[in-house]
Amino acid sequence: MNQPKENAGLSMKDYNHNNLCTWCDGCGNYGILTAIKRALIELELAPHQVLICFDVGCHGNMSDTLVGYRFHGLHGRVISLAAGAALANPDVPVIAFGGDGACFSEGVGHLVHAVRSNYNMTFILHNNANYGLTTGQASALTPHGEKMNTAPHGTVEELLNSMDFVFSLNPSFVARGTSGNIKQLTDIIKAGINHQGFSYIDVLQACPTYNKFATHEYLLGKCYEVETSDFETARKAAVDTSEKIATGVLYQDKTRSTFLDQLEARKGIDTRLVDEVRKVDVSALLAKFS
Amino acid sequence: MNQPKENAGLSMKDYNHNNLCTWCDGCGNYGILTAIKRALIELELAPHQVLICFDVGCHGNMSDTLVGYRFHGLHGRVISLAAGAALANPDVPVIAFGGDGACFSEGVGHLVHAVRSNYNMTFILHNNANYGLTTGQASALTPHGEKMNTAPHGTVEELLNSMDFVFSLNPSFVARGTSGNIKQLTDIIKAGINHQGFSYIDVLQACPTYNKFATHEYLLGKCYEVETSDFETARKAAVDTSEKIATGVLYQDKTRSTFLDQLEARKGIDTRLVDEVRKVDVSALLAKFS
Amino acid sequence: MSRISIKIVGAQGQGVNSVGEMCAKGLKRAGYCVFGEREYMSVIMNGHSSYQLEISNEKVRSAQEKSDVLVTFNHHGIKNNLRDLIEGGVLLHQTPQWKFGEEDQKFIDANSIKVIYLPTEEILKKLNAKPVLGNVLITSVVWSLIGRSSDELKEMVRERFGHKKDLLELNFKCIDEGTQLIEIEKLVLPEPDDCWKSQLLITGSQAMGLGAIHAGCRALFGYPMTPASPLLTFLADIQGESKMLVKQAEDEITAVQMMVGAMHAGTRAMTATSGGGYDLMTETISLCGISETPAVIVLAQRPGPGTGLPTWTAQGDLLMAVSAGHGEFPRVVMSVSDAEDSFSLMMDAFNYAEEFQIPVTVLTEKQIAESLFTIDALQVRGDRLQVRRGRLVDGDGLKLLRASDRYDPDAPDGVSARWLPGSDAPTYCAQSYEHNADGSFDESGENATAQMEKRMKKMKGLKRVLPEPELWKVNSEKLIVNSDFSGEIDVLVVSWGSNKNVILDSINDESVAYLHYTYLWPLKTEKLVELAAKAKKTVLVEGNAQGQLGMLIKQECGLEFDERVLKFDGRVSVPLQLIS
Amino acid sequence: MSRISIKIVGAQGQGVNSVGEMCAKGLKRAGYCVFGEREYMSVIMNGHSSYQLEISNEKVRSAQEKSDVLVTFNHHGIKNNLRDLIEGGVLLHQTPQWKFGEEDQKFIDANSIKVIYLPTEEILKKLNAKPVLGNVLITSVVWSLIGRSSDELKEMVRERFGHKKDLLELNFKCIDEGTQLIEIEKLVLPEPDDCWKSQLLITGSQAMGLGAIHAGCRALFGYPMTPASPLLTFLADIQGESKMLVKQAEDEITAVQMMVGAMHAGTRAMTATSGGGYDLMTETISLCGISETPAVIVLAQRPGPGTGLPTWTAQGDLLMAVSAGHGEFPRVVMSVSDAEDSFSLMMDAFNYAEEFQIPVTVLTEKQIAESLFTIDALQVRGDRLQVRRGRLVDGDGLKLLRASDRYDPDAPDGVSARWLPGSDAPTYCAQSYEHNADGSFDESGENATAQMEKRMKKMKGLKRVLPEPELWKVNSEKLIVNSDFSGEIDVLVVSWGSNKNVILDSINDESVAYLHYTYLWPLKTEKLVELAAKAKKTVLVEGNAQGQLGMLIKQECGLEFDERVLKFDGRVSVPLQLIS
Ligand SMILES: Cc1ncc(C[n+]2csc(CCOP(=O)(O)OP(=O)(O)O)c2C)c(N)n1
Ligand SMILES: Cc1ncc(C[n+]2csc(CCOP(=O)(O)OP(=O)(O)O)c2C)c(N)n1
Ligand code: SF4
Ligand code: SF4
Ligand SMILES: [Mg+2]
Ligand SMILES: [Mg+2]
Repeated sequence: MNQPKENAGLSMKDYNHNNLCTWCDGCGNYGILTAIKRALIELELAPHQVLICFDVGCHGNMSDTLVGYRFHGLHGRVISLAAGAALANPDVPVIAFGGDGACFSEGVGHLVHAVRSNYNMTFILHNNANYGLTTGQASALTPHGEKMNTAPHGTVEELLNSMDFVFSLNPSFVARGTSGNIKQLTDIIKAGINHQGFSYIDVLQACPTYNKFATHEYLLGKCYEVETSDFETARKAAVDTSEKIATGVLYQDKTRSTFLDQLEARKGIDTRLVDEVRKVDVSALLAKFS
Repeated sequence: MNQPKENAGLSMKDYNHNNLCTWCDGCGNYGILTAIKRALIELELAPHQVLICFDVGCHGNMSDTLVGYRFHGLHGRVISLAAGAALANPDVPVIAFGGDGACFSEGVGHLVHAVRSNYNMTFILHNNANYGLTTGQASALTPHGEKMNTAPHGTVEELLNSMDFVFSLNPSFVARGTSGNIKQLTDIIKAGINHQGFSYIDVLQACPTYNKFATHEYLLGKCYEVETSDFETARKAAVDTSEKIATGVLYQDKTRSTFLDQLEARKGIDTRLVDEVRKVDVSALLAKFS
Repeated sequence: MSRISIKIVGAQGQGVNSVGEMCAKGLKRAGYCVFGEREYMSVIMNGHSSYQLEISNEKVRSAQEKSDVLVTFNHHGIKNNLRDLIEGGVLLHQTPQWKFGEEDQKFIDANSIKVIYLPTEEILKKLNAKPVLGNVLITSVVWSLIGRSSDELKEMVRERFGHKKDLLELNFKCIDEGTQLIEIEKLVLPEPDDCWKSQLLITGSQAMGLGAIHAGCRALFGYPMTPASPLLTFLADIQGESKMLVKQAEDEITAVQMMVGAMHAGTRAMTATSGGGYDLMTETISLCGISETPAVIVLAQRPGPGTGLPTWTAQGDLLMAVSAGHGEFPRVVMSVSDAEDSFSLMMDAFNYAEEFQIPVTVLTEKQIAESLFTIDALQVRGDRLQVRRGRLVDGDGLKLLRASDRYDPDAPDGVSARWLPGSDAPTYCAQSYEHNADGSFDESGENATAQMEKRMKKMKGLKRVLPEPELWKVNSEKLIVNSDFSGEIDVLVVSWGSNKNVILDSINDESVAYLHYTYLWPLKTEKLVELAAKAKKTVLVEGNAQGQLGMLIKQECGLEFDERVLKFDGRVSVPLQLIS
Repeated sequence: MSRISIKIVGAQGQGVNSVGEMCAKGLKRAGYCVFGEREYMSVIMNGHSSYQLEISNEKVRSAQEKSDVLVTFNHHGIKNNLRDLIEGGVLLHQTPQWKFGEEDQKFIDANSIKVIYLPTEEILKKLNAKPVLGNVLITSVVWSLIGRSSDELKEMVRERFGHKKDLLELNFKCIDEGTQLIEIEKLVLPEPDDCWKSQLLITGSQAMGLGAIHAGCRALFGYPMTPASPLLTFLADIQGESKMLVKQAEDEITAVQMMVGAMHAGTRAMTATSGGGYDLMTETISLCGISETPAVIVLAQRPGPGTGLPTWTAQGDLLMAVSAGHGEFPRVVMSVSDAEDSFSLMMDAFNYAEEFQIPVTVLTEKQIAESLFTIDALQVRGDRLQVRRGRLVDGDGLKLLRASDRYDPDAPDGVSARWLPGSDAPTYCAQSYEHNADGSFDESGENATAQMEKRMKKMKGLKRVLPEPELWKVNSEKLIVNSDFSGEIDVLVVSWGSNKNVILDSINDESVAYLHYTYLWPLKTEKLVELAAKAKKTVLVEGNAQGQLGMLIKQECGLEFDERVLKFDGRVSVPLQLIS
């Protein structure tokens, strides 16, 4: 990564969009936005070399705030959308941003199966433990008992431990960052993009407007950084957040093959699906029908 | 349960339906069918006192083979359908049958959130590790690399460990049985129905037609019975199936409140939602609008 | 009609709604009919938002294009909305040292706009009050501007903060400051009319929520989605009083499935969503078609496709509601138009759902869901509405049942007996596969035909019992619903949903009649054809690009309209000149 | 037309299909046009199933109601299907000591049915062969019954088992046994015609799969659902040769989203499902409407609503395909009718999807997906079909682009430039919210109107370029597609989808003309109106209860049909007498 590439000399302004930013003051999304821009610049990826997919939610409004090929899709579906693009053209790194409502409630199935399928893409969870855009309802990642919009007496569902959940799916890359630590988050995102396989990045995101239980300050106080370790150790560190919250790249398996690499039919093929669109002669396939 | 109730004297014939059974010879569904009938009889529940919900799949065809109030709904949706019914009328025990395709692929989100929500109902998974009805495709519970319909070169997705997954959701009742051990399965189902909360029952089901990797004989050889134990012990026993497969009621938390019991608005109310359908005077609620 | 209009604008979160609602309440209590319209952007903060109040001593149901007073929280409002003022209008702003641009100053001069600067920050500082009190301050300025006494305002504030004495005093001080501040000519409001005092000031969502409770609905399963969310939030907020079960499910499929499960078990339950969520529910709606399970789904429209314009209004989902869901099955699609029928039609929705054992989609729109209406409280309390559950069998009736009664293909109108799980009676299977009379599998062609015919027969029964569209006409100087369809008509306007409000507000003589469709599927067109035949001109008004009701009408009876007024920009007001 | 019909029946899993397919292949190679129709129940085992072969030396596309030969694997077949035989028909059964009931015996006598008992079990025992060889045995009996030489059969068996010598010998023994067994009058087949030998024997699903490959489709994202599954399985099976990416996703929403992601990235991808799965995809289809992403969705119809009759056929999802998905957006709905156009129309589907940047739904039916057609191999190899990608910009064109070209509201026909992620060009946002020209948020009313108009303009462009419906008429004794719409017409039959096959097979003189709709939305009705005006009688034929195409036609042009033949029992054959 120290060799200047053809895109060297990228700076924040290459990624800045002049649309208005509409997040609340103090919103953690600002930090995540900065981190992703920095990560891409440091990876020397120009805006036209990446595809960034967004779910619908406050986080999704990021689609308006940076330059790059973007797809702002539907609520809850960003992972599958991004996976399809990543399979079609592995030469363009695909990054998917989603909210906790989007990816642990509406679309949790996509997450489950993307981890299992190990598509080569990076997924960044804006974990603000609530539905920001629809004004503060509980998600599966909201602590039990919190009083939220539509749950004025407090939620009665159990909190879903996102780390235990993801680790149960045998992931190839798991990381956690916070919106308040931009430097660390930048490094995490870079590692995620560099990882060959599905990179799960859980970002604890401050939402001063609706999340009063895990504030910026609270998170800063509780988080500590760990080194990547083996599966069991990493899982243990990730799951237990009662005292402290482990952050950094928690686990990475560099030996696992991605979905595409495992496909028998695509082995030994250099072209990408996007290069192969042309009229194909099917004569050879007709033999069995005559 | 030893006191004869008004329904005492129930026998298999009360639950037998005279429709034709269409499962393959040797199908594990026969065993599960017997176990559920036995369990209901031993619980002294007459057919009109229960609501049995079915997903779509081979297992779902059970809807035709027994008597009782039944709802045979859509593929992948049985858990939510059943939960709605269970909330509306807690006096009628609700049992939901689903397949591994239905409940770990198409509708995995419903399972995730039903466990978290701890609805008072019993869910029985017909885990034949494939899509039987659609002729043998892989589900999330099919081992990696198996050659299946639509995956002639073997699946490339990771196997989902159903037990690790469910335990990550902090369940209140987890059991595992096999279609080959009807007696044990009967007891498990009874315990599940008696449990107050969401009972997850994972039944390893033989499917001689499409599942050649976990046959009836294989399962009989590998399974052993364990006693209910604490969360961590139970989880460990449940998750690791490399040597042997733990069966029985693996974990039960009798202290956890169900969804309905936790609802502030419904506390201290004796009637059921199904009893409350009448024209309601809203005058008192109008004050704030005048 | 004599009316005035006040528009409050600012960034989201600045207090626009709070000021609007306070003014509205005070005015209604003072004897005015108030209509309040909210516009805002689909972002949490900084988006531009507005709250427009229409005030009259007569019935008012819509907002005019221009306002008499513009209250703005920030300079964006000055720039964006200055031209929303009528000649002689008042601009009340709070931006210190604001300098108007050349064009704006020209406009102000040409239109004799009165500009008032309210030094909110200064005053609050002086009173040592928190920024949130700015809302009361502004409200009091508006209050004095329209010549109302500050006591009325104080009364309202007391109601709200009565128990917090300190806060109350500070509020009063703000009110006094605000009232004394302005030294200009007051606006002349029409004479108040006591008839409005006893009425309710309520949004469409709130009215719909109360209507559901009134109709015996005991559970709401939902998932947040604008503009259905206000209904969800409202019913959640009052669950302590209503004792309703309110569940925010993990997604729309779950919500609709839980609703269906609860309905099947025998309670009344509903779900609510917007277009994208409705798409996800359609498979389950189709399930209800074949299992003959009653279902009520509220579809709150916003502009699509895709995520579209989440906080704006539209009528673009009619054809979807009529045709979505695979296969063919009977259903009702109906639409509310204001807070009044948002309340009363919920009873109808549940009744038709249970009587015909079908899914019923109730359309609403952002414009109805989030607007504030003044409605007759007595209507709400009246006993016109009754719970009807159709062929639901219980008690002694259970003894006579056979399992095969459940889906008896010979049942009159296709509606067979239904009884609930737990009933001491023969059991059946509610079946999503094609089935025979007791719900068992049956793949024979004869059975498939018989069961499909049984189900589709319900459409005929429905057509018989569904009310006709409403004909609104001026009769003896009053605009009323006519049960008599005879008489001359110059212009026949046809529409549905919230358009009713704009259209009725614009009719002022006998030449224009308005035919309002509440029941959109199955569609009754007999009366329409009759009326159209004698009208000199027929005009279709819709909030979509294709003229969807027009398409259904053409399909049903071949009628084509002379003119179509279609608007699909997320805004409500139909240019009235186009109608007449 | 001179044709004979052989029906093979038995329980699922007994080998019905295998015998049917073997016979079909042999007959086609012998110089016959063969049509094969499968009927089976939606259970894995024990369900009754059948495979009916129609054999002729002329083009044959459908199955008759009655058969010349009935081959049955079990006694259910004897009981259920005896009455499917024509007078003088042959019943070949394998049930030892079967005693006919009184009624059945009467029928046999009255209709001079020849009953042949085949002691399969005995013979297999004698040969020491496994039960599966019963299929070859039965096939060889049928073979000799229709007077074909056993060598032909042996040749086919050799092709299949060539490398397994033992098995081959045992197969040959079975064939010899079977051929010698029967001592009855042979059936007289029409003279074979060499023209059929070079043709292909293929199902609609296989043809569609090959059509997709031919069209440059590089990825299939699917989820099993009858009758879309055969397409999925077929493409999965040949992925080693096609090098296509075939992904069985975890559900239909995933499948359609992955397809859209892949299309956006720039490949050609598709998904396939049936009605219930399509419901789940509709939100994403709406997304494609606003993000202007090309999409191809195959909707394989079966009877609904709900789970319905999974293994039977229907045409009940047309209105859904036209109207589902919230909001308003342009789209194409088209339908295949047989294996030939299942192949060729995939190119059209992808071309329209890319040229207009819209979702395209390709309807098929169980009857097409799983039936065996004899089609012209040359058609398949022809170069009539070309890949057209519309305004997809690459190469030097990229240099001229501005981000705001992506959704330029002034683009001709509403189709603006599209370029792919990764291209060295200004970047844009593919946006599900309403957006301005470069995909940024824009909530203004003017923009909403402009963008909606831009998108809906595509419908006009589409109407211009989509082909007219096809007019089939007998001309100089041949039934062909007429490009000339003039000339007399007595009866004008209008339909779509698989009905074409039954209808064409029933037309035998110049009095009846058939207008076949391939493109169903947007709907072109000019030609129809013209033809209907001069026809003495117009007849609509559909496989649904409402007459859905008829509804669309009425909506579009006001035309009503003199007669409607609607069938919705899961079966295909339209009683021919009703048409003429
Ligand atoms: C199908 C569908 N359902 C619901 C919505 C409404 N909706 C938009 S964003 C959102 C929740 C956002 O929560 P989260 O994903 O946590 O994102 P955040 O706003 O917190 O960043 C919801 C429910 C939608 N757009 N589409
Ligand atoms: C929405 C939808 N998608 C797909 C199907 C087709 N389908 C029916 S059963 C089934 C899979 C069944 O697998 P599983 O749930 O494991 O049940 P099993 O047959 O193995 O008992 C599928 C894909 C359907 N009915 N509905
Ligand atoms: S609501 Fe929360 S997540 Fe949304 S913009 Fe405001 S602070 Fe950020
Ligand atoms: S396919 Fe498998 S699950 Fe289905 S009936 Fe046969 S053995 Fe049972
Ligand atoms: Mg969130
Ligand atoms: Mg299964």
